[in-house]
Amino acid sequence: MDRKSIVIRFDGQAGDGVLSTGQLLARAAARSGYEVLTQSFFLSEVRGGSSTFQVRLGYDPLLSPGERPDVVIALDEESAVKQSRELASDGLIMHPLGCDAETLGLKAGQESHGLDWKAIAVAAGATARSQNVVAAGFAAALVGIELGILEAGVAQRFAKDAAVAQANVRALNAGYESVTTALNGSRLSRRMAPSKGKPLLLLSGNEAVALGALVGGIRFYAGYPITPASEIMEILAKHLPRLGGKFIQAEDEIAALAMCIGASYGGQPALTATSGPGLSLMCELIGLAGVAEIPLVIADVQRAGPSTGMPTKDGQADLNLAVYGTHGDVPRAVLAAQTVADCFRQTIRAVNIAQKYHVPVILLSSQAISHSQETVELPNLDSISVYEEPLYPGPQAGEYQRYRAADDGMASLRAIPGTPGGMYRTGGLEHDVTGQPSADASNRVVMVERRAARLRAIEREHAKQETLGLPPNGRCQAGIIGWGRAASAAREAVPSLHASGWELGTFFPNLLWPLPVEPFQKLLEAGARVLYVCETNSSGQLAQLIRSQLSTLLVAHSVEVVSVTKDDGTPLSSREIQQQIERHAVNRTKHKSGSTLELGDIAHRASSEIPLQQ
Amino acid sequence: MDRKSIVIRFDGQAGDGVLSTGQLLARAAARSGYEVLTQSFFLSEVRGGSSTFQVRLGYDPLLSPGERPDVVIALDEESAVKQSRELASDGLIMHPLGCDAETLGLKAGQESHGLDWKAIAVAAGATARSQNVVAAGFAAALVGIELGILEAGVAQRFAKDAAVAQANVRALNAGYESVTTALNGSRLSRRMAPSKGKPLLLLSGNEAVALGALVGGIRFYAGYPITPASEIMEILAKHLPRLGGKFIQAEDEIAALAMCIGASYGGQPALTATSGPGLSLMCELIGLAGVAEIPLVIADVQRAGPSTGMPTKDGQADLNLAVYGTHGDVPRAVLAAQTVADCFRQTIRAVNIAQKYHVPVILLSSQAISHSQETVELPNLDSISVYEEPLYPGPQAGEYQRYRAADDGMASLRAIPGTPGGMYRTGGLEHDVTGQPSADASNRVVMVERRAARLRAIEREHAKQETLGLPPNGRCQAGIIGWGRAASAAREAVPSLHASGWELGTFFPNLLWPLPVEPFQKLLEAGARVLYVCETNSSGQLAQLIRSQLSTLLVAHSVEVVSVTKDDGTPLSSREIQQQIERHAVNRTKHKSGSTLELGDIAHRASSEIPLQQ
Amino acid sequence: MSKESTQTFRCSHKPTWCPGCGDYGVLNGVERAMAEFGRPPHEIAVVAGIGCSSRMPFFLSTYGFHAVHGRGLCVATGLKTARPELTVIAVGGDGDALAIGGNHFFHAMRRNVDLTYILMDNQIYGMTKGQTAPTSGHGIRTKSTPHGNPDMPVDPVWVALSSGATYVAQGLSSNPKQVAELVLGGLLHRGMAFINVLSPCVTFHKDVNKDTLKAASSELPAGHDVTSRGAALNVLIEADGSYPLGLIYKDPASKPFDERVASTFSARAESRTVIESLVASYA
Amino acid sequence: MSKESTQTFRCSHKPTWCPGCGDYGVLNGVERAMAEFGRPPHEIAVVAGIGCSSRMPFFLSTYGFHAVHGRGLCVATGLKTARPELTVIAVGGDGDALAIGGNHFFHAMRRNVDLTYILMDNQIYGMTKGQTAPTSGHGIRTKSTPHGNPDMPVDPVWVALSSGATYVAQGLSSNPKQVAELVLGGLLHRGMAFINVLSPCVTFHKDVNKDTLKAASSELPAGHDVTSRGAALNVLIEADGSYPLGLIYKDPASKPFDERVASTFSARAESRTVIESLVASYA
Ligand SMILES: Cc1ncc(C[n+]2csc(CCOP(=O)(O)OP(=O)(O)O)c2C)c(N)n1
Ligand SMILES: Cc1ncc(C[n+]2csc(CCOP(=O)(O)OP(=O)(O)O)c2C)c(N)n1
Ligand code: SF4
Ligand code: SF4
Ligand SMILES: [Mg+2]
Ligand SMILES: [Mg+2]
Repeated sequence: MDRKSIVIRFDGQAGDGVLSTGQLLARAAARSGYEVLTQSFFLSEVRGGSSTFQVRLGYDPLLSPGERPDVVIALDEESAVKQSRELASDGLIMHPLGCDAETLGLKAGQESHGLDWKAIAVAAGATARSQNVVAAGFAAALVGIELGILEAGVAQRFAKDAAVAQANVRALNAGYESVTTALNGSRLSRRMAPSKGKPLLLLSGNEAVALGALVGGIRFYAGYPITPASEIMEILAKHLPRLGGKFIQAEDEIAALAMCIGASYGGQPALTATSGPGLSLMCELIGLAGVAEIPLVIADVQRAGPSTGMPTKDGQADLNLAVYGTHGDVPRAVLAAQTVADCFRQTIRAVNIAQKYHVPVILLSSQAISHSQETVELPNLDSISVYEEPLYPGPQAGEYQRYRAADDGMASLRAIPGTPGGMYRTGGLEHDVTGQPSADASNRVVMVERRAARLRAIEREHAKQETLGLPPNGRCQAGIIGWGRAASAAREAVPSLHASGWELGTFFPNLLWPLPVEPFQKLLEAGARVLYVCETNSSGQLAQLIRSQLSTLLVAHSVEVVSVTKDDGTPLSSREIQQQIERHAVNRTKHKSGSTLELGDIAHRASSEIPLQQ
Repeated sequence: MDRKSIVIRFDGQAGDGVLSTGQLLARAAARSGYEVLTQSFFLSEVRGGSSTFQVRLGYDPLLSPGERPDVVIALDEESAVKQSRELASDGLIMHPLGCDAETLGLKAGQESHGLDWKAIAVAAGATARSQNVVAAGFAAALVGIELGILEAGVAQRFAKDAAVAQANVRALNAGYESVTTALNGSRLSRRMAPSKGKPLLLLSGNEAVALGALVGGIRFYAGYPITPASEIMEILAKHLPRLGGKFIQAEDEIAALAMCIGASYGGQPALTATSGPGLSLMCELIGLAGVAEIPLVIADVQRAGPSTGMPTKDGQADLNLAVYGTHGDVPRAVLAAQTVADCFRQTIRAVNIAQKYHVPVILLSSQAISHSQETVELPNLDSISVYEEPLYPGPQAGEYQRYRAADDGMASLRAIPGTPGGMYRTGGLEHDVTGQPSADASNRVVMVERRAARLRAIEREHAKQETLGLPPNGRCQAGIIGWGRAASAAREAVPSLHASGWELGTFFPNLLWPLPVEPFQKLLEAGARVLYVCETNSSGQLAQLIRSQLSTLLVAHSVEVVSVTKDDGTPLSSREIQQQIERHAVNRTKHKSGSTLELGDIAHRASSEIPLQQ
Repeated sequence: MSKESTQTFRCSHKPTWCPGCGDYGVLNGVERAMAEFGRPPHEIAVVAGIGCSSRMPFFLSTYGFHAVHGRGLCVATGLKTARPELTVIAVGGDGDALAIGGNHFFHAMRRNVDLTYILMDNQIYGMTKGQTAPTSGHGIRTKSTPHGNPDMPVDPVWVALSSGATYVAQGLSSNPKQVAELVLGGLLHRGMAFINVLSPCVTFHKDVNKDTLKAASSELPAGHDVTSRGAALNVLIEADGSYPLGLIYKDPASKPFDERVASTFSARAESRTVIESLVASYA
Repeated sequence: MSKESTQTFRCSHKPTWCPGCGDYGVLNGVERAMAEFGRPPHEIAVVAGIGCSSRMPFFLSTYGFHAVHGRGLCVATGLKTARPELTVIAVGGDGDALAIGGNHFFHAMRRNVDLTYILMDNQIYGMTKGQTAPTSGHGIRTKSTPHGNPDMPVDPVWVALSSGATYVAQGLSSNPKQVAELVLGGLLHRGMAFINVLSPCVTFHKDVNKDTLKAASSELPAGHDVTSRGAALNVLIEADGSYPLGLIYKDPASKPFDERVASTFSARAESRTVIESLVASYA
């Protein structure tokens, strides 16, 4: 069995419990030590309707939910018909009795079997509603997950009612056993070898952000619900009070961020979470936090915009807004998570940067990460470093100056309200070292430079935490760059690009602003003359940022920055990345051998490229 | 007399009527056919206090208010002392009796005389309050403006009360005559030769935007007051009703823009005006207008940000926000005015672009333009082209499709509510050709490309309206670029840069987004290897935009983009521009002859340059 | 009975609401009111914010605009002011109207633009799957208030009345006939007409449903004087938490926004002349 | 008489208001109230929005935060909620509170965080030089309503009361002593205390001044029951456009935001344990 991972998709009608089926399996797999990545598919328009949940499990960290399912478990005929079109070429589809390979239009190599999920549940002494537990048992047996682990999961889920729990455990067992009867030997080919890993946590991106916030020391949350970010708020609403923290559901996003600013001014690390529309509304206050030097974390769980866009679809097009969204020049940091584990780590990093440098930090996640679950190692809380902000301790010789000059662009000590001798006034007006308003030109120059230096200081500390990958010989012909979910897909694409002869340097930064310069410099020094920048948006936002920030380097090394993008509401996949890169390479060769390039055209296309066209 | 222009500064305490003095002189000069540029200086913090107004007049279009005053007319001693420090090296300062050259600390070559402004007014039968009219008369005589034209101005100003008007005309005459007694022959050296021009209009930038809006066809305004934009609203509040237009003072900027969207959806060309904080708040709705394809003009009269910043000071740091401010990728156009005349022309152009391409257009002005007055030729309304939007005429064969495919990125016909057969639903959700919501991936691809193509179509039409300047031989070594008020200063710097041996191409675009490519291409083809980009902000926003949009060109021609910037609340001046350019050139030569550049450093500095440092 | 058929106002797209959602009843009431009102669909525009309820424009055959969250009423204000000859209806949910859109609600009421505004009040955020809304009951547990809602519920009718609305009514989505009557009254009213419709979310807030709403509603006191703002306020005070149904207040002297300041510019002047003389004033 | 000297609360920066501005009186009243209240300046924070009135924090010796236009009350809400042991005062102008900040005003009142909010009501936008504000009189001509204000003025006291404020008072800036009393009452009140101070703009709205305000104000009816919301509403209805002065309403049973839901988490649990068990729940 050389299978490295398997993709199992559950499908049914709303109310069929497809989600819990998948979750039962996914959690059991995680507890068994498999790496797991789950994804649910939403239809944004119609309430109700069908519901799909996909579980991929394997031995090595998984970088995407996988494309075509190896196994489909359909709870009704409609779902079976729909999913049969998606099935892998050697896939197995399980459907309710009453439809066959023909109805499903299966091709040679694909396999299908019917099972009466409801009947099995009823026969086991549960109600027909437990058909989804039957399906979970079936799937577990199919891939080879231990029954006991699933039983524990079922017992936990129905912990409120012992009788129901027992009935469901029976349904589970019946499902588990039905594999033998339903399949004729073919089952073994779907079996995964036992995992050698330790039990893992199974978290969604939003759960990971919420946990990261708590671990990072966030003790204040104000927010306003929005898809796909709401769970962050919901989790913190539940748990902050247990930590002596505070939670407010605000009347809108502007109020939410203003409340966070108040709390943070008061010394409580504060976070809010939102999606694009909310971030757009927060622009004015981001500037306030920037000028007043208030630590702050905004988690932006991106969805396909612009405007309301496609709220349940994926996209990564808020980078421009995160970097540039407020009037005037203001320091801030922008981090992006690529995986669920990243959501946890980068949230903590965001809090640390905010508290250390007194800047607003925007953490970008996206729909595809927020609602998909991934296995994450149980974090060792002792090994996580959480920045402890030194504070103005109280009366000192000389007047307290909130904005006194500090070395190397570092922040100066904050006096937290309540501290004797530290009383100062501040806000959004340009101010002098004490915080008092000043419109004096020479003071202004000092303050502008103070803020610009902060950005440089963040870069200095954090650029080196971003790691560059180079082929063993240290040389490359091109670089592959990516951020957010697209970075995961790009990572996934690298082995097969290498296999087809590419010498690629890789750079998948979490820190996008200030953009880390040194890794790019090394990449170019290692020989990269093209940078392929992977992201799920239409204008190539990171590509443009790279062009704008690294112009001197690009000119010095004659580097072309090429956007690898898509913006159709689904995450850019590794296959698409590979295709685009290869197509570009072919065109490039053609151009090189033919007449000179129309440079105007290219320059122009840079700002308007469409998928597969550059 | 080879004087090409003269700078006269009036100074006094709040309530001294300094502003009206200056305005009387300025308007009379404009009526006499001089080119005039005025500027008032505010102190943002203290209400009351001193008040300064500067009038520059000359024969050729003036590009800046001038730096050191040739003449200061101080109504009180404090003002005299303050202004004496600013006086040109051969300047004249007029002060009230009681202080002398010594108190003022004048240097050789500078001249001062005392006059009792109040006594002259009273002697002429007016009250002491008319001292400012006396001062206006004095100044007019000094530069050689006809008394009659001033008399008409005074009569107009006091039209409500004939007796007061007469008394003031007498005060004016007395002031006019006092030149002979007060100065001893030196007066002639300040005299301007009579202007040969026709009478000109005298407008502030905000007045010009308001007039441009009305001429351009704007018939709906909703807005919220903010310095320095409020006058646009105040003028339109007054005049729109007379044109059958509508005006609403909204509860905030978000409401204002939403109301404009409603009016424009209803077929009325709509505009709102604001400053940075308001633009920040409008980001979400800009995206809505972009997706729903609603024509819209937002005039952003920039002030020194970020956040509340220095509200009465100048700055041009909202370009990033104007170009990138909303989540997701969305088409829009950004125009910037460089002069008052530009405010008029570019507002009309903004309306035309909005109505033709169905996009939001952001028109950038700034504090320094908004409140300074400049002479403008009386526009010939017949020669101004105002776009007449073709509309869906009513029932046609086939369903009406608001977003039907249109050639070359053009907009498709709008059905205005009230039109039979055109009923459609739209909004901020991704939609299909009819406007109905759609989260379908293939539909999405079409719509994303539709919006991107719109941007290309705007560039196609409008790039050619932006003119490049090249030395007579068509070759240059560097290009000087600028936008907004800084472009005027850059224009002013060009002759002396040429004189000191620079071969410069010049490009001062009004259209900043989509960034016009061809002129840049020509500039580089003409030999420019450095682009000096002049703007009043700290991060070099246009420079970064150029780097991001023209990367391929820059790489192909090995071009360095250098920021010429300042961000201290006052507009970048021609002298500062020249200094920075020359300093850069010196450093560059040094570097060239020495060891190789530290590229990382430079790349990094690009994102954090400070004045005079790159 | 209708002047136009209700079918005229139904568009080809089927509502995407959950089966059983209260908003179906509101849609039905709106269609009936439109039919009775008698204007053709192209002379009507329906503007909404964001939320389940705010999807309504997509299910009607009129012009429709689905703005962003909380701003529907502003878009409607701009549209109606710019195009007074149209009939403009605004719709939204309780979150849309009273959380993010609360300020616009307040100012729209007092501005008294001639709009009809229908709020579908389900006491929850339906679209985002069940968080506390401004109208949610005190103490209730929702996804965003797992320990209970600390806030007291807002009464939209009270807010409308006290912000200066000139037509204020309340109905139940389970009674589309009454909704239709109240909406029709709003369409006929000159000025801002506000109709709060209690319209349950059957998916994310099952505790507040057709039956509980019906049980908690009350009739207006006999002889209630709808033209008296004081009497209307009193109805609310007396209602003591129950939902009084029907037309609660109508200012017979309502002057819509446009007419509140006597304008000397009622006739549209020749633009060219006006602009020329304005330009000349800067000479 | 005072527990601390009013000097303690004066900072070294002289107010930048126009000579004669009503806000001086409010500042004076606030300083007196602080002195009487007796907490040292470092335990007090004053938070404002943007406007002339909102500059107040810069003239006091306490901690101060000058937020952005309309959002001061939200910043104050965050600060007080995060740091309940501080005394937090919010201040703002009529535009700040009721135009751009209207929604936050409404929600802050009903949320009942233990804040004291002082509105300096000059019926105009002072800072931006004289445009119509929500409290401006109907029909008046200002820079932004050259043909007359179409809107009816908002009564901040009414809005506060009807949004659920638990302490509502009104004073005149020309009577700093009364302002001090009302503010002190607010500081002592547990929950949101709202004090509207009529504080004229002598530069951009001369028609509304010390004298006209004084003339238009009224005393509370004898025996007014400040603990009755109904009586308070009645005072406003009876006031008929005049400004009743003094403490209009105080809910003796006011429960501030934090206490409105019985929390089982009153004692701060050991963070480490809580977080560990939460993390483990995802295993
Ligand atoms: C600026 C912004 N914030 C948040 C959201 C997310 N959102 C969509 S609808 C909604 C609230 C829905 O509640 P309600 O208005 O009561 O409508 P319902 O769905 O209950 O009919 C929210 C918070 C959004 N779309 N835009
Ligand atoms: C977002 C935003 N919009 C507008 C402004 C401009 N602005 C500053 S203060 C103000 C209103 C001032 O009125 P008010 O709140 O009544 O305070 P006052 O000056 O009268 O005391 C306005 C509109 C701003 N600073 N920010
Ligand atoms: S979620 Fe609730 S409000 Fe939304 S459509 Fe379903 S039932 Fe209606
Ligand atoms: S402008 Fe008016 S409100 Fe502002 S400081 Fe002057 S008097 Fe006071
Ligand atoms: Mg709702
Ligand atoms: Mg005010």
